[in-house]
Amino acid sequence: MSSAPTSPAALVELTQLSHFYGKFQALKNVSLTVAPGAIGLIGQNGAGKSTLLKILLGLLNPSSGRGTVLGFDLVRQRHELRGRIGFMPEAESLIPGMRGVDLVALAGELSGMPRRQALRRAHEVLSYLELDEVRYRQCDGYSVGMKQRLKLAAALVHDPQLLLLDEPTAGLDPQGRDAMLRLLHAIASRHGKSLILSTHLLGDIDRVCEQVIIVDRGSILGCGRIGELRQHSLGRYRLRWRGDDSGFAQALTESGLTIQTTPRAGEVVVEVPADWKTVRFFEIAARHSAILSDVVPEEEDLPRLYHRLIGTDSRLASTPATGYPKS
Amino acid sequence: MNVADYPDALPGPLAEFQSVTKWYGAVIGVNDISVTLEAGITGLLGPNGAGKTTFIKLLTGQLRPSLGNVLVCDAPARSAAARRHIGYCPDADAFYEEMSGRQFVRTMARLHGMSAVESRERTEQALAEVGMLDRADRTLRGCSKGMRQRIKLAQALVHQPAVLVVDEPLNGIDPVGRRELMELFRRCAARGQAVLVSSHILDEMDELADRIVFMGRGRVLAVGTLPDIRAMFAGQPLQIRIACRQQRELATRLIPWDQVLRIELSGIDELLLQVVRPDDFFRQFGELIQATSFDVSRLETTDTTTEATFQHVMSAAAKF
Amino acid sequence: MKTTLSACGHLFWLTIRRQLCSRQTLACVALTGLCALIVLAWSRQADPTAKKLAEQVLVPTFVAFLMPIFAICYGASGIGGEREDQTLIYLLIVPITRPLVYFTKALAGLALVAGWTGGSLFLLCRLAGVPGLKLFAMFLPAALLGGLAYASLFLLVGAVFRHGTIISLVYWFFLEVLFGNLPGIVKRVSVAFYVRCMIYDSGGDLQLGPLGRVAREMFLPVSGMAATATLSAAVVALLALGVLLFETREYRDAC
Amino acid sequence: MELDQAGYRTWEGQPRSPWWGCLSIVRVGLSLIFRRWVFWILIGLGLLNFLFHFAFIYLKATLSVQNENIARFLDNYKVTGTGQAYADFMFAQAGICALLLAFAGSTLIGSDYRQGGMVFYLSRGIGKWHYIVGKLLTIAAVVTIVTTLPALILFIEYGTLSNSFQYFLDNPRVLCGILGYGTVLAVVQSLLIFAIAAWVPRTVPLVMTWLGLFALLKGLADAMRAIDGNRYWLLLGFWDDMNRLGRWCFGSLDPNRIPSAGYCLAVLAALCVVSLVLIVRRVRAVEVVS
Repeated sequence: MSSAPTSPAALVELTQLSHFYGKFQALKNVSLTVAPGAIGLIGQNGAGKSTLLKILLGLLNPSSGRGTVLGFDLVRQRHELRGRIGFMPEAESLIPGMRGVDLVALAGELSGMPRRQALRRAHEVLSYLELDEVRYRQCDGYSVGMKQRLKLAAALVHDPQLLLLDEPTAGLDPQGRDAMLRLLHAIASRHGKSLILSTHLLGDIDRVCEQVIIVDRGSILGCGRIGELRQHSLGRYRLRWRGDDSGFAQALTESGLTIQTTPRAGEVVVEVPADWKTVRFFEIAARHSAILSDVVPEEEDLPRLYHRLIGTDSRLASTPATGYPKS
Repeated sequence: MNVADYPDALPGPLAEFQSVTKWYGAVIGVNDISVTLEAGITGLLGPNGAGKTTFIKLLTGQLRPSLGNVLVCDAPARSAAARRHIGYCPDADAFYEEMSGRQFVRTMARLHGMSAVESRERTEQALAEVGMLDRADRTLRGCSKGMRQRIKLAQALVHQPAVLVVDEPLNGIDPVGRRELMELFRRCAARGQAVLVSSHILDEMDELADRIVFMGRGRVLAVGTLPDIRAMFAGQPLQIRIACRQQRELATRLIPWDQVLRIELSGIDELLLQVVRPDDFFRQFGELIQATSFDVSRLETTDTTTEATFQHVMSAAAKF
Repeated sequence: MKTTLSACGHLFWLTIRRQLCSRQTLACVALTGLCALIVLAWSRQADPTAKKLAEQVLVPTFVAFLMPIFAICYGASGIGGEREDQTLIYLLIVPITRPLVYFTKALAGLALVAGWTGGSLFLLCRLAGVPGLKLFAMFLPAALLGGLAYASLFLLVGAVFRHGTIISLVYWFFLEVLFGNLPGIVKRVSVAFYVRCMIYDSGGDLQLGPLGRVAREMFLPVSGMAATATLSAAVVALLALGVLLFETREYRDAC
Repeated sequence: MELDQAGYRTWEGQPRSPWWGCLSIVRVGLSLIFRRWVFWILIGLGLLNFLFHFAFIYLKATLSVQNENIARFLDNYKVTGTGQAYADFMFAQAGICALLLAFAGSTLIGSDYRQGGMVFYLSRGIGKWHYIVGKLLTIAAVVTIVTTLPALILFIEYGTLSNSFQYFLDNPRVLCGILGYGTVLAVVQSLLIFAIAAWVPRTVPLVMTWLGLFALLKGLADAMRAIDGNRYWLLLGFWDDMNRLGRWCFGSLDPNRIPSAGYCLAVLAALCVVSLVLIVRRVRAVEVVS
């Protein structure tokens, strides 16, 4: 019964899945099919992301509905499934007092590796994640970045086919974050692992994932390749220039373009008609002795896509206007 | 309350580091830093271990400087008087868990010495400010991370401090919440408060901060607005990405230019350039396009972001 | 000045309220309840006398067990608990000077310990009937002073060491229970010794003392006055030391 | 040649049964305890007691060759080699062990609930039963190491030094007693400390509950018995129940004395069942929340 289908076409397949915490419905009849690859999972706080992750991991029984991950049934084959999944939780899930390498080896053993193999793999994974120097230190003394990588190491040690990552870059500094994302990208693209990456930083998903699942209030708002969900070519350009400050912007308006100013000086976003040629920007600039340094067509980036699907204005309209009364 | 409660009425900088050095035993935390904080948003950047945490702890009076002085509104940072003017939103996700958000903020108000009536009023104001008025009655134990962050912020705002210090405020907050909080910081800055934000997420800093303090290896490496700091690296080669349908023709035109250090063909119709003296280059490039009417669909300087500046600062600092 | 006072006052009540609403209180209630059951059962026996009550119940369960437990509960968690929960930071950023923070928290802790010790002693004595009420006045000063001395010691330990509660417990087992019962003068470093001296001194006419001939001969007590003075001095000195250390200490882990 | 020897490599082995994971949990738990100095104070105390006995047995064996009186003198110090002596030794060790567990409980189990260790364990390829069994085995191993193992070593030492193997043949009941008492201690204490630590994970309340359970309940049992001399009240003292059951295993419990071994067994078994229910409920609750 434990044999998995040889090549599951879908990584995750959920049908009519719901989950209740008491009366609160965290997931509402979710049906979902996701192909293998790097998948981003985004949504507001409390949208049901962690519940979904926990169900995919087999930690939580769905209240109704069924699903398979990697071809294994979520409920009946949860142990086999969990041995093939690596989970990197958001919370600090370390055992204080243990050395880094022992902890990773323990994670491997708990996933069914023999002790010596686990220890060997632990060293290998730790050096892959550039933790060689600290692997014999106690894990409670690690810095935030090291702890994050240690958690990833513990999730990777048994060479899982699918990695579930909950906020892997939270609390990392820019270099650490960059390194983490490069790593995840390499794991996904070069080693053919699937990953599901839940994060609030849309930039992370942009760099690592090619698919995205957007969750809101327990329902799936969008699911698919980022490129397909995205609306291309909004007919807008972002311009940056050096030199003359206002004249150029004014000249743009005079050529019949609509301008949205941005918070930065020397930068505007203009809306252009369909048959617009970029050469004309340079012509106008030359006339006003402005030097164009950036002419960037605006695509729907992930934040915009997200805000469109969630239904909030991308420029924020929802801040309550109540502040301190100024009297 | 009146506007005079707000710090723009105060003369001079709101907080000041006067050649401060701090060491723990033999380990040095920060080394001889002198910085002033003024009204507006100041971003505090630096890699882990750069001394940011020590900086913040010195400012909030949890540590005593080994050398030098830290002044907040002209009082030493460790004095009770200084703490009246400082609001601190710590990094650690810890609360009096059994309280509700409202109780917690009110408790902090009371601990700041307010009367019961006053603390109730200010609590409501602070909760409104962070957008938690209607959700503040749940116990903190059951709150999501985002709600907890907001309560933590409300706690820092409740006594209307002149200096607001927020450590990693946007961790665990969803994109919509991020925008709301950034808007909140801007409002504070507009009121004349000095807001010190430490964050790892550089693109947010880019949008948010008026001024940036770069730290590295226990020292302040650079202070100023992003364009200022960027200008310090004007001599650095710039990365430029050009998308043009006539990729090869454009490349052959560009090769002889002496501003162009390197050209790389990437993708179907993309060029990656490394240029020096960017002003010259862009002027010449503009003329070239007008003359040849190549169809350039994108011209983008890829390293003017904070992230790239950060890399520059860090590599520059490593050279000494 | 006024605002500082009101802030301190709130901190005092906050500490008391939070300590009282913690799990430790539940445990204290449970243990006190168990002791009360013991006393109840004891008082039903054929021939209950005050001497027997003191020797069989009050000294072994109350003085040796319950009183230090109260002190550890509310003493070590005064500053130590806040450090463990990482909430100490909130007390360090409000405009109350550090010595005052420690002092206020210590006062609250001491008040709690005194309340629990006095209250539970009264309850136990009340339940024991006539012999108990005779013993109450005899035990009260010793129990209160002992509880306060323990509490101020554990407050200090909690403020200084990272694992303050564990160290307090280890101290209790080894110094108090082990050394405190060794024959000879080693036990003069333990609080329990002075507490017992005070009890034996005030209970003179009951001929209280250690059980067993050897223990009695090797007990080498000090006078009740000396014991009272030592304990009071210890409370004051430990509090002062705590204030001093808290003022100068820099918490790197907790903040 | 490619660089596939460097960087990330795959692992293609068959995962073993999750029950192997229990052994890993045991090994890691033991290493956690034996690495901290606080525990070594207590372990050292137990070790001292053991070495004391060890040396006495050795002295007795060597000196009694010269002088019969010395052997009789040493027998005053309970190194008689009878079941009674081992039971006393194990009783003392069990007391130290209980103290050790009071502190170790929050390291071994409590911290899993407070610092996210549960998520670490449960998100691997093991289920909650593997986790529970692993942790229980860990505590049982600690108990065995502190009580049963030293007693066994003393038993073997005594037998080996007594010049003939007749000692082993004469005293099969002692061996059975050591193992039996050890098992009782291991089973009851592991279940009990797990249940308490799971619900009261912090050190101080944990120690209070644990000590209160043994010390105060015994006091209550004595006080209740003093009312009307009904000896069944003594069953309330769990610590003594374990002791009585242990002595029964050694064959030195007076069968006519109330309470008998059967009653003790029943009480302890009930206690274990209650603990187990508490443990399972708690672990399930964490699964849902974390």
